[in-house]
Amino acid sequence: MSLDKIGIAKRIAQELRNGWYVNLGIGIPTLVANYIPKGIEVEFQSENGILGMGPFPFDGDEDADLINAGKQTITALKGAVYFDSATSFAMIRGQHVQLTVLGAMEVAQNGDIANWKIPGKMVKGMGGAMDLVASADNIIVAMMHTNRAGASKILKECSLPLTGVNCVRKVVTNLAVMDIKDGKFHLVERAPGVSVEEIVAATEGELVVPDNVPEMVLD
Amino acid sequence: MSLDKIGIAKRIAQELRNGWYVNLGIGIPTLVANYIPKGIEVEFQSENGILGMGPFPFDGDEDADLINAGKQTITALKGAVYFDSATSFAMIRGQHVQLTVLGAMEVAQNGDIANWKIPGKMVKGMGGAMDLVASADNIIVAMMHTNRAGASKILKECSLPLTGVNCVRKVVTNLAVMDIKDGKFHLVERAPGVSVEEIVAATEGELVVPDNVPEMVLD
Amino acid sequence: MNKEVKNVESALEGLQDNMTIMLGGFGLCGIPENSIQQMVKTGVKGLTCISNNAGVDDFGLGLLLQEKQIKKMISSYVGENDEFERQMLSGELEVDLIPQGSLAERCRAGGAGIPAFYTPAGFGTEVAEGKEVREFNGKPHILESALTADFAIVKAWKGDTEGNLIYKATARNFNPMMAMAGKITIAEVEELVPAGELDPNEIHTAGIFVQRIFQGEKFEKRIEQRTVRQK
Amino acid sequence: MNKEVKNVESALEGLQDNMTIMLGGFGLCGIPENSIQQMVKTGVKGLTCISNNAGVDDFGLGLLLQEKQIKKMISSYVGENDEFERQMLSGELEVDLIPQGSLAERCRAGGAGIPAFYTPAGFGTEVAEGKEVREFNGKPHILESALTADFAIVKAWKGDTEGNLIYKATARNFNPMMAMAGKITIAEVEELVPAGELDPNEIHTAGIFVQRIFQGEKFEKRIEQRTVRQK
Repeated sequence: MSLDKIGIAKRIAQELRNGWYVNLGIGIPTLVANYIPKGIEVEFQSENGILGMGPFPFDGDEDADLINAGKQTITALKGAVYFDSATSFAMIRGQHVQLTVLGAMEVAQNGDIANWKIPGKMVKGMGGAMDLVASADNIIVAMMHTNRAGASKILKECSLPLTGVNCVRKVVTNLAVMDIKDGKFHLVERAPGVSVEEIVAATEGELVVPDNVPEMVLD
Repeated sequence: MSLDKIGIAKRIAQELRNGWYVNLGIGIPTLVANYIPKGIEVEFQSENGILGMGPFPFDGDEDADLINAGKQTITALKGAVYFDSATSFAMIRGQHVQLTVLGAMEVAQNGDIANWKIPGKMVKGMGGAMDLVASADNIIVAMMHTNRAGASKILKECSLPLTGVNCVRKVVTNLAVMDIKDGKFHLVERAPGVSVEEIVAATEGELVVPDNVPEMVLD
Repeated sequence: MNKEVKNVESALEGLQDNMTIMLGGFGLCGIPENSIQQMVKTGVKGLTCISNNAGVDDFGLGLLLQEKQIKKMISSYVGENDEFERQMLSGELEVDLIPQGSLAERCRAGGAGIPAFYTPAGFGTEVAEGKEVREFNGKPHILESALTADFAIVKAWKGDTEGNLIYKATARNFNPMMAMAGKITIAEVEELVPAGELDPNEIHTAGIFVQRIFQGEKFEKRIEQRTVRQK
Repeated sequence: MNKEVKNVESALEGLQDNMTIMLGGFGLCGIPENSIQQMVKTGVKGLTCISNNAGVDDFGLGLLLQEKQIKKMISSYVGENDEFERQMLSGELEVDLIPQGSLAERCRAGGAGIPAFYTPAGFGTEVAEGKEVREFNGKPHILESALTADFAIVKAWKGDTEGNLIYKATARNFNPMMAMAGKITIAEVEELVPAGELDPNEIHTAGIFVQRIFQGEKFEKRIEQRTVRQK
């Protein structure tokens, strides 16, 4: 059975390492913060200007001056710090953030990613995504393996306008965990109950399948 | 009679205009702060990180953490602000400072200035001077007209390594006030009791002398 | 140096058609509400607005979009505004979309006298079209240029009569860089205090960058995504 | 994330010959005294030091110069140090003199992932030799590159265990940019407090830039030019 959004978030949370500063994009990536493994301490950076982002405020405690990059009201943890947007992207561009997790419309086998524009249809802007993908050493994409019509979003080449080139290292979808290296996707894990054949069928890009593809272990 | 250092500082102080932010270099320029004309409000920037610099502290009130660019202990006026060196030079390079006053070893008729190095002999470094002269629209140089041997420091071309090119607009010396434009010095005022002939004799660069050269009025 | 002006009308004196205006804020957080409402009132037209976002349909820059006072937007993300998307897709509105970090850095550069700098952001994308590409340490970068504005309008939490500003929490965002990059910078603050009341060590924007300051009459501080948990 | 180390010895662990070290401070104001003294103790040699100044003969970086531990200095002004001038003029010491604003900006660029930027400072002087020149808005600029360091050692007034820093008055100077530009950044502070005790709105350097923090044992805070007026 393929993963839901929470499953994807849980699997990505397993990639967190102690002491990392992490930037989580809008959507599925935001959910990762809810599933930090026991014993792992990380700190979340939100590019609008906070490090040490905490959970949503209790009802009635919302502060219009304290939001995350998704414009949601948030709280600040002990030891948090606020800063301006130039400093925020200095952290990102200067590779002081160890992990970036973001969503995508398409990912290609060379690590290209497209997630900001559908020409003539949806043009919301790239926000901080282009800075994040061009800068981070460690980028994990959280996405659905296929679109609603069933077409693969794990491609040989992106068809949509790119957000960044040769940058994605790992993709976690509702079906699989894949690494990207040497211009190919490499299947690492299957979602519980999902067969290698299903993953291969849903993947347009070149996919290297090892002899043994373990199932993800969640919870 | 030629001016002393205080005289030069007093004359330069007459150039201050209301509302200006001003950066004063080490030496004679520092003295300018003592002779601000009545009714004129200016604010002093020191490039090590303070705006709203006040007078020296009272004996016993010195604070090692509060100094000016000459490493002297200072005080902060009401409304002062501290900032880092990058922000300080953002103010300077971004032309938010309206006037820079600094000393020089040599000035040339095209506005070149040399004030940081005597090859093989004195190499103290340029400090902030190169940023200041390259950025400011309005630069006044405070200096002696000649060196101790009597040789002119107001030159056709600088002989020492340059601090900046085509940047000085006005020079105030112990003998004269001169503007620099069209690649020439233009005599504007004489020090009290100093003749035009004395100034011409002490000036190596091309000097335009108008029919009437008024004496400076100090105090 | 006293920068205080008595109200928003005086603060925006000299605002003219076809000017370039920077406006601080991220989403609706830290936007100069009073000045935007005044801009609507004046009916000024043909503006080029540099702002990370474009407000929502009925608040922030959305108000200027409704009245078609904006000719061109320079932003990084405009997804919360239907009227914006309509005007853009129909070609009524020129739009220059810029990576958020490049936008922030370009404003800072404009204020800091840095005419251009290299960044990796956008390399290989349509953002890089027509821009110089150069490799540093084996990694391709593109050359981005400084941004400045006729007016930069920022919003702070506290300010003093010298123009020194302190922002609150994430309402800081783009305000400090834009304050640096305006030919005339206007600050609207929630609380205006006499010079000397702010700790010089705690000031975020130095008064040298600010030409006019006033206390805003009313701040709605609308929340875009109210998200809470239960006690 | 706890960045606290117990003392200056632990803070400087991994310091090796021939490393590049950034040190905050302007003159003797805001310098990491404890770390400098420890560097002398370790006897580490062949250092490239990036610091606006070079201390005085018997304090600050002057201590490392006396012991000939420094191979190369990258500074803007070194006029208060006779031993420095002697080593430089005799050729024992390599020296790279950089305009102060360019030095500050190059450190910031190093920390901010900006590999290079254009500045007018130094055009037409020996600083510009070998550097690309380009005109922007009719004015010539030179291309300057980012600076980084193996260790950046900074001094702050207060810090918390997360590495967040607050500087005092003009002791801030180069410390914030250098803190950004170190592969490993070490902060020595006058007062180290638990996370949560510093107001997140008043922090000058975010803990993300700092890898190790400790409370200095003793701060002499020597004054270079004691200037006073009489009451």
